[in-house]
Parts: sequence; C-alpha cells; structure tokens
Amino acid sequence: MARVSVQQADFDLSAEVDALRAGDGGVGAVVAFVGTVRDRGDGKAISAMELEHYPGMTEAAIEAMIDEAGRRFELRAVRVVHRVGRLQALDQIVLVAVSSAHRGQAFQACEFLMDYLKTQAPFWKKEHTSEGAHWVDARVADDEALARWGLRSDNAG
Amino acid sequence: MARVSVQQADFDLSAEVDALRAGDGGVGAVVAFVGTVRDRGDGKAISAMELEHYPGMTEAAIEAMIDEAGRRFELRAVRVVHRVGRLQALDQIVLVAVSSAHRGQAFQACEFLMDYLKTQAPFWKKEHTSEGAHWVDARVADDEALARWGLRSDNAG
Amino acid sequence: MKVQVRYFASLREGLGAAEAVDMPPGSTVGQLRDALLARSERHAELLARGRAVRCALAQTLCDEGQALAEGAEVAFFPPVTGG
Amino acid sequence: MKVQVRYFASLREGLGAAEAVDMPPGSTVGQLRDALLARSERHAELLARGRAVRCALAQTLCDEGQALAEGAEVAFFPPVTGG
Repeated sequence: MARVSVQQADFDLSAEVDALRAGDGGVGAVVAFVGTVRDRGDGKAISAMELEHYPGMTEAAIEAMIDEAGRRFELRAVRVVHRVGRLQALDQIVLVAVSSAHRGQAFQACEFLMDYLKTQAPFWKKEHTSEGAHWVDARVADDEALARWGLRSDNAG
Repeated sequence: MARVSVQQADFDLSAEVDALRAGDGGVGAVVAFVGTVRDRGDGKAISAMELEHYPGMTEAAIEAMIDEAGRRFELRAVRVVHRVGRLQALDQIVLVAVSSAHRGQAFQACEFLMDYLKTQAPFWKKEHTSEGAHWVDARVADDEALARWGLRSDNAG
Repeated sequence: MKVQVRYFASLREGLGAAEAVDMPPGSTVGQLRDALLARSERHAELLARGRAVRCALAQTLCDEGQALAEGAEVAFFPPVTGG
Repeated sequence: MKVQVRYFASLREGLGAAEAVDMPPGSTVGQLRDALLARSERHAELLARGRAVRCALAQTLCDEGQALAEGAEVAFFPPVTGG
C-alpha cells in the first residue's frame, strides 16, 4: 500500500486503518488523526473550503516526514491521506494513521506528523464564507507546535 | 449516542467516528486510538485473549474518566468502546475517540483517557499461548504514564 | 451485617464469583479481608497480604480503611490490565 | 539560463500558474525573485520583500541563497496551511 495519497476523493477511516495493520501481528496500538472542515471560522459561516497543493513536492515532503518519524519512533506502519479540491463543512480533510507495538510511540508519532505536515507540506486552504473567499493565514501556534519536537519552522512567521 | 459501550461485538471505526462528529460543525480534529491483540507476548505466540470486566463498575469508571477529561481539555465529544469475552490475535480490543475544535486538545485527551483506562478501569486480560493460559501482569510503566497527568496510580505497584 | 463479596479474574477462578459474609457492624474493608483470609486455605493464599489485591466498595476503587454498611458490595481483584 | 517559475495559492491567482525566466548563470533564488519583482506592478506587489513568500527549488523548501542551475524549477508561494 502507498504510504501517501493526495486525492480529491473522500477516504474511509476503517478501510485505511484495516489496510494499515493488515496481517501485522506486531501491532498493539493504532492512533488515527482525522482533520475536518469546521462550519465557522473567525465567527463567519464557512460554506466551502478549497484545497490546493504542489503535485510532486507535496507527496515527496510527506514521504520525508514519514521517514523522519520512523527514525524517531518505533513504528510498524504509517498512512497519510490528504484531500484537495473543493470540500464542504464537516468533510474530512486529512488522515494520519500510525501503527506501533505500543500506544505511547503511536500517539507521539501521529502528533509529530500532524505538526510537521501543518507547517512544512505545501497545501493551501481557501475558505468561502458569507463575506467572500479568502486564503487562510498560517498560524504561529503551528510553528510552535513543531518546535516542541526540536524542529524549527518559520512558516507563519 | 452512549459515551461508553462494553461489548463482546466488534466495532466499526468509521461508524463510531462518524457518529461522534455527526452534525457537529465545531469539530476540526478527531483523534482515535484503537488497541489490538498482538500475536506474540514475551516471545510466545498468542492464540487467544480473554477479557473480563466488572459490569456496572467498569462503565461508571469510564464515564467518570470522560467527565474528568472534559474538565481538563476542550472537547466536543468522546466515545469509548471496550470489548470483553474471547478475542483472537489482530482483533480490535478498545476504541477511544475524541473530537475537538483543535488537534492538540484532541491528542492530549485521547492519550489521557487511555492512560487512565489502562490503570483504573476494571478489565482483566488472560492470554492463551502455546505454553498455556495466564493472566496478564499490570505494568508499572502504565502507572508512570498516568502520573504525567498529575494523577497517582498504584495499580501495578 | 451482611455484605456481598465479589471476585474477578484470577481471584474469581480460585474463589468463585461471589459469596455472602456476615460482619460485625462498623467493620472496614480490611477487616472483611481478614475474615475472608480465615475462610479456607485457598482464601488465605489468594488474598494473602503480600499479594497485589485491589478492592472496590460500591463499585468504586477504595482502600481497606473504608467502613462497610449493611448490604455493601465489596469486590477484590488483581491489578487491572485493560485497554 | 532558463528557469521555470511556478506559483501557488494567492500568488497563482495573481501571477498565473507558471512562467519561464532567463537568468544569468550562477544566479540565486533571491536574484530570481528580484528579476521577477521588476516584471510588472502585479509582480512587484505580490512578491514584495515585506510579504511572507516561501520558495522551493527542485520541489524542496529552500532559502534565497540557493544557486540555480539550467532548467531549475523554482516555486514561490505563501506560508502553507494544510491539514
């Protein structure tokens, strides 16, 4: 199974996690993160979200993050799915799923990958609200989240 | 939807997470932990696992843990499913799923609940291996994991 | 006063799922454990003070200093290992 | 030497998805940005030094000191906001 998919289509959480741990009796813990489109942002109703990426670079960047996670944590397998194109409120955006023998490693690796992805993977979000469309601003808090892992990011700042 | 289910039946991860966030446009992040039966323990092949619980107390204990998680973290919803009875290697044992507006809170609450559940919820595991059946020993590491949240456990010790 | 005792996991395998015990009014969970220890060699072995035995009163984890009331449900079991 | 420039998100909306630029041998990514700034008022506004613009060379995040080679693919885009 590919480790990384960037796709317009929705994903099925059960199917992805089943494939992640298929036949691997060494797995004791799976941690899955699903990011979803909120229906409000800055007090305005969000009617749709557009996601753009950099084909080729995006996939390569995420592959490199997974390799780094594998060096830092004891992992069995990793799967990342990120949607692009036009999404609606409540749609799924991203899945990061990690399997490990032990839960502590799985939790850490999954959060590490999300912090990394948020600040280093070339995706851009455009929110459509009742007051028009605008590109979402990067958050300093996301750079700070990555800094906890000893990695510097100046994405937002 | 009930927050806690202790059941013999397997669970479907997608269905549980869909129900958790159904119609809730405030959710931006879901973290789900799935614990599974490994096929080896202490170098011996595990052919089956039996899970026993204390009906009534188990459910009440987990409900209290969810209340505590709700006081500590900004959560939208929580769902815990724990299986009992006879399981096979690779079967799903437990699901802890948490929804929140933000990923950091969801990761922390999910790990907090797992650390709590491991040391304070009345479940007992019996492993069946090629060399016979034995009750699984509690781990000091699980008490230590709970201690990180400022909660003392002397379960293993 | 009557109290209902329940066992789980290895204690249930050795002592059965439940038994009723008559205790003097004002007894504690620890005094109940002492009384149980005297019931049989099996009890003496499985509930021995050196062993890791946890207890719950009214379906809440407790320590042995807790006082019992008429009809109380007390459970003894090994350290928990769920998840 | 020819380099291929790509834009994403708000920069793509303002400047188009891609353009080809001829640069002197040995130029850096920063010198490419300078050359682009001079192309039009639109370029000058969207690639202005005061704005948060990130760049990638050969599909890897880079800084403006990186040297370009013939046929290089350079991308300019705003801070990323995925996940």
